[in-house]
Amino acid sequence: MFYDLHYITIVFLIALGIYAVMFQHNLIKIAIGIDILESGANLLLIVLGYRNGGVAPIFTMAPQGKTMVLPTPQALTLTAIVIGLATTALMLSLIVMLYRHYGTLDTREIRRLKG
Amino acid sequence: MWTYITTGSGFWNPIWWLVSFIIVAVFVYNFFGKEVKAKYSPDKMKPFLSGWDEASKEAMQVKASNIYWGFTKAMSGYYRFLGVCHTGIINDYVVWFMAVMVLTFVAFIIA
Amino acid sequence: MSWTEHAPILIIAAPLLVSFAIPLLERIDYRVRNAAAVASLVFSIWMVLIVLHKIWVSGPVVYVFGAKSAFLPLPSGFKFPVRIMFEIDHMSAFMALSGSIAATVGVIYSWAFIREKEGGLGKYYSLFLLMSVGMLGMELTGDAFNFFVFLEIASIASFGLIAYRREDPASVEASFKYMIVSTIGAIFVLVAIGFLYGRYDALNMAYIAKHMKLGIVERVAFVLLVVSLAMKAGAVPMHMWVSDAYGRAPAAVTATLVSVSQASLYGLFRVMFSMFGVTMNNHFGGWMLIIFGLLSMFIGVTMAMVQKDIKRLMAYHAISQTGYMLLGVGVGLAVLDNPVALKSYGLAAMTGGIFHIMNHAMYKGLLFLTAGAIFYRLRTFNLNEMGGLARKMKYTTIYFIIGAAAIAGLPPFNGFASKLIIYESVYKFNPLLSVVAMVVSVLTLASFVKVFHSAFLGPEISKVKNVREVPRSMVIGMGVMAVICVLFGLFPGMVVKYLAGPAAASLVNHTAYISSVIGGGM
Amino acid sequence: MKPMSKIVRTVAASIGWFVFVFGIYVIVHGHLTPGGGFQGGAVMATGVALLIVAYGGWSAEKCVRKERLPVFESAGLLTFILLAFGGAFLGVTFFFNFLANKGGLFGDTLPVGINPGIFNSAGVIPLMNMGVGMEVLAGISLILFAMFYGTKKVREGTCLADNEKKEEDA
Repeated sequence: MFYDLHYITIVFLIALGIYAVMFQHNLIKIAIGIDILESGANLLLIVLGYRNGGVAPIFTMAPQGKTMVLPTPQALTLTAIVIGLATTALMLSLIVMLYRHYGTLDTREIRRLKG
Repeated sequence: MWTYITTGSGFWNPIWWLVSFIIVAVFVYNFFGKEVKAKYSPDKMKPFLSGWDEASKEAMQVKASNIYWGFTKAMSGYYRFLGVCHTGIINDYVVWFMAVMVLTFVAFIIA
Repeated sequence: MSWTEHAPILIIAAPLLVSFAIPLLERIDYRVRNAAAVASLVFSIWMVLIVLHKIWVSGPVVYVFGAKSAFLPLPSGFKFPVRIMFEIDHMSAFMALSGSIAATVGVIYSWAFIREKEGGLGKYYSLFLLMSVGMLGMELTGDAFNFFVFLEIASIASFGLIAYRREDPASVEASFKYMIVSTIGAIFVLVAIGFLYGRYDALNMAYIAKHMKLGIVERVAFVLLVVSLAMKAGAVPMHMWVSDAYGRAPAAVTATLVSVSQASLYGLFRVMFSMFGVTMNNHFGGWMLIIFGLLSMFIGVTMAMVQKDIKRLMAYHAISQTGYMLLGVGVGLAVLDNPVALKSYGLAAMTGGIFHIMNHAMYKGLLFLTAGAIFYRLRTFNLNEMGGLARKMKYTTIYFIIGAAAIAGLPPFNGFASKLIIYESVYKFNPLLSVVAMVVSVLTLASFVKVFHSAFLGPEISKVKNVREVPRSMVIGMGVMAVICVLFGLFPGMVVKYLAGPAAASLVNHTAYISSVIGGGM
Repeated sequence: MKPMSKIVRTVAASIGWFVFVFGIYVIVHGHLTPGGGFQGGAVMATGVALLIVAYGGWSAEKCVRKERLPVFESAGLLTFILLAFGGAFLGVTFFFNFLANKGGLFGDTLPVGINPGIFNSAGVIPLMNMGVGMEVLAGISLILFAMFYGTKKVREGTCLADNEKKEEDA
């Protein structure tokens, strides 16, 4: 019954993130939305590598003949998390600067560039 | 061979073009390029602006916003539509992106 | 093994090393820092040329990271490639050449353009080199996840660079908008790569391409990849970030940013031709590119007509020119399964589109640099406040004329050669498309006549009285691009024969791309 | 940013060192246990965050030599890339693990199967982890300080939009 639960969670997370970026007008909420979106993508990668009953892919803890969880998606997820950290830090810094320049966090007022 | 390209239904060679351009330019300059001497004194060449004096050269220059005024006016409906699309709000950028993605996906499933 | 055999990796490793060393080099002297940055990118160009020669001699080059042998993608006993590798065919090398030239010119131009008193120059050069590394890496890699990583490196570095003038609210705003859209696109790319990984248990693009069977998962991955990369390349209607980001970044950055977007365009073509190729519905893919191309061409140029900010106007033209590339290559893709049509006009259309990529990087870079030169002296982008600059800045004026003539497709400059190929080959596919392309070209000319008239002609306005020519490094930077524009215009046959033509052929040749990694063909 | 209450400061002072030590542990055992350069560096940077939050940014600034952080960052990254270059210099390939299974520095071979692990193994990977750890510590600390200065400017009311409005009014 719960076999597909993780995929449903992923879809939910990604949809939630996209909803926040599409319809929320607060910059901080947009940043949160993007972080949720990233979590969804990371969860997808982790889930793809999971094998039922597998052990953690550590070289010195590998018992002979048992299944291991795939290590590659975990490496990918780590990379994606690092990139996500950089993006989030930069995004929050830009929000601070935008607030200093415009005095607001509302996207509908931060539109000096249009047309 | 370095300059010659075929284009699917023709060819293009810039050196030939350059040579013919120079020939034509020399021809045109020799036959039509003679300076026409002014028959009138410079006083009479001044623009007539309903009796007003000409403003300074700087003020007389047509500004960039006014160039192609007619074009913009004729297509004002189209430009109003584009103005509605280019709101400059970040949420709308994402909405466009997602809309194109959904449309493409639907089209790809049908096709 | 001689060191030139490491040329594929040295293309990105040299700028990466200098980029990391810049905080230390900066403590010696600012000249050392700038010279190192320029030298590393010139070295990159040289390495690209070496690789290009190698590809000419012996086909696609593979470079495997961390293995015992760099040129053995599939050691005995391995069923699929496990290591990250670079896979460089003509198309990759072509893009890398164009990108590294643009980046080098950008750094040379920055020497004088970014004034010392603006501060943070060490970070500026580090990020600039990182952006170049990301762009080159995207173009060289043969690994899907590595592609994503380089995409993010290039993107994050460019966010920082766009917001470099952080006292200007619009710069920060442009950077933020680009960041939101780009990050979402990158996440979708990651999700698509995850889908493909879950399906084929591999990240190598050639391996995925070999085993590609079109199911529902692949369809989703295809749409995610293609739409995200088209957005990063700036196709209408996802182009809004282009005009913001190009319009507000420092000019030297913008000139390179054009090439960075083209790296995404390369990714789009790579996904469509090499990864999916004929297994997908190539009529659909081709027409999708053509529709993106038509929309980009027309909406881009009509939006440019009404702009009064010089860099924003040029940014809309960048969108419009991207349309030509999409159109040319899209026609090639639409007839991919029809050998007769492909031979008669499809390949020519693709050659034109790919030739246009390099031309665009050169003349659009040149135009952005001239806009930067005007900004350097006048401190404004507003065309209404300019006039009579031709009296004061003669080099800039000449370079602008060359760039404008090239982008408008006036003979004998490079833009004309590639546009002519596109018109004449696309005409055989569908005459209407060709007519639209020509109308757009006319509008482009009209729009640049407007810029030329407003900025360079006319009486000397009071603001321009004390303006001088820009410093030497900026003149040199613009000169390099102008010379390339003229040379490519005068010798298009050489470029088509040695660079663009083989690049188009290598895109079409789906099996060669696979067999250079997997071996033995399909 | 004001310093927090005495309780928080005392706890931060006693826990902070454990955070740093744990970060170093995660970095140097990156090749044997889950963890590595980024994770350990992030843990150590959490210590810096703890200092900023508990003692306020100005006191924390005095504890950390901020002008040396970029050098640290650069040195870490250079370690990483030079080790990667090492493989190419020795005539193999870029990123080749030229120290593994050779004896000497980090050169022991790990047996297959469940074992406690040998610290002196895995070649260049521990060295790269240390480089990355250094870089991440310096980088995240710099980010934290930059954000601290940003919040300070916002709170002091130096909102540029207001200034521009004032200039327009005047």
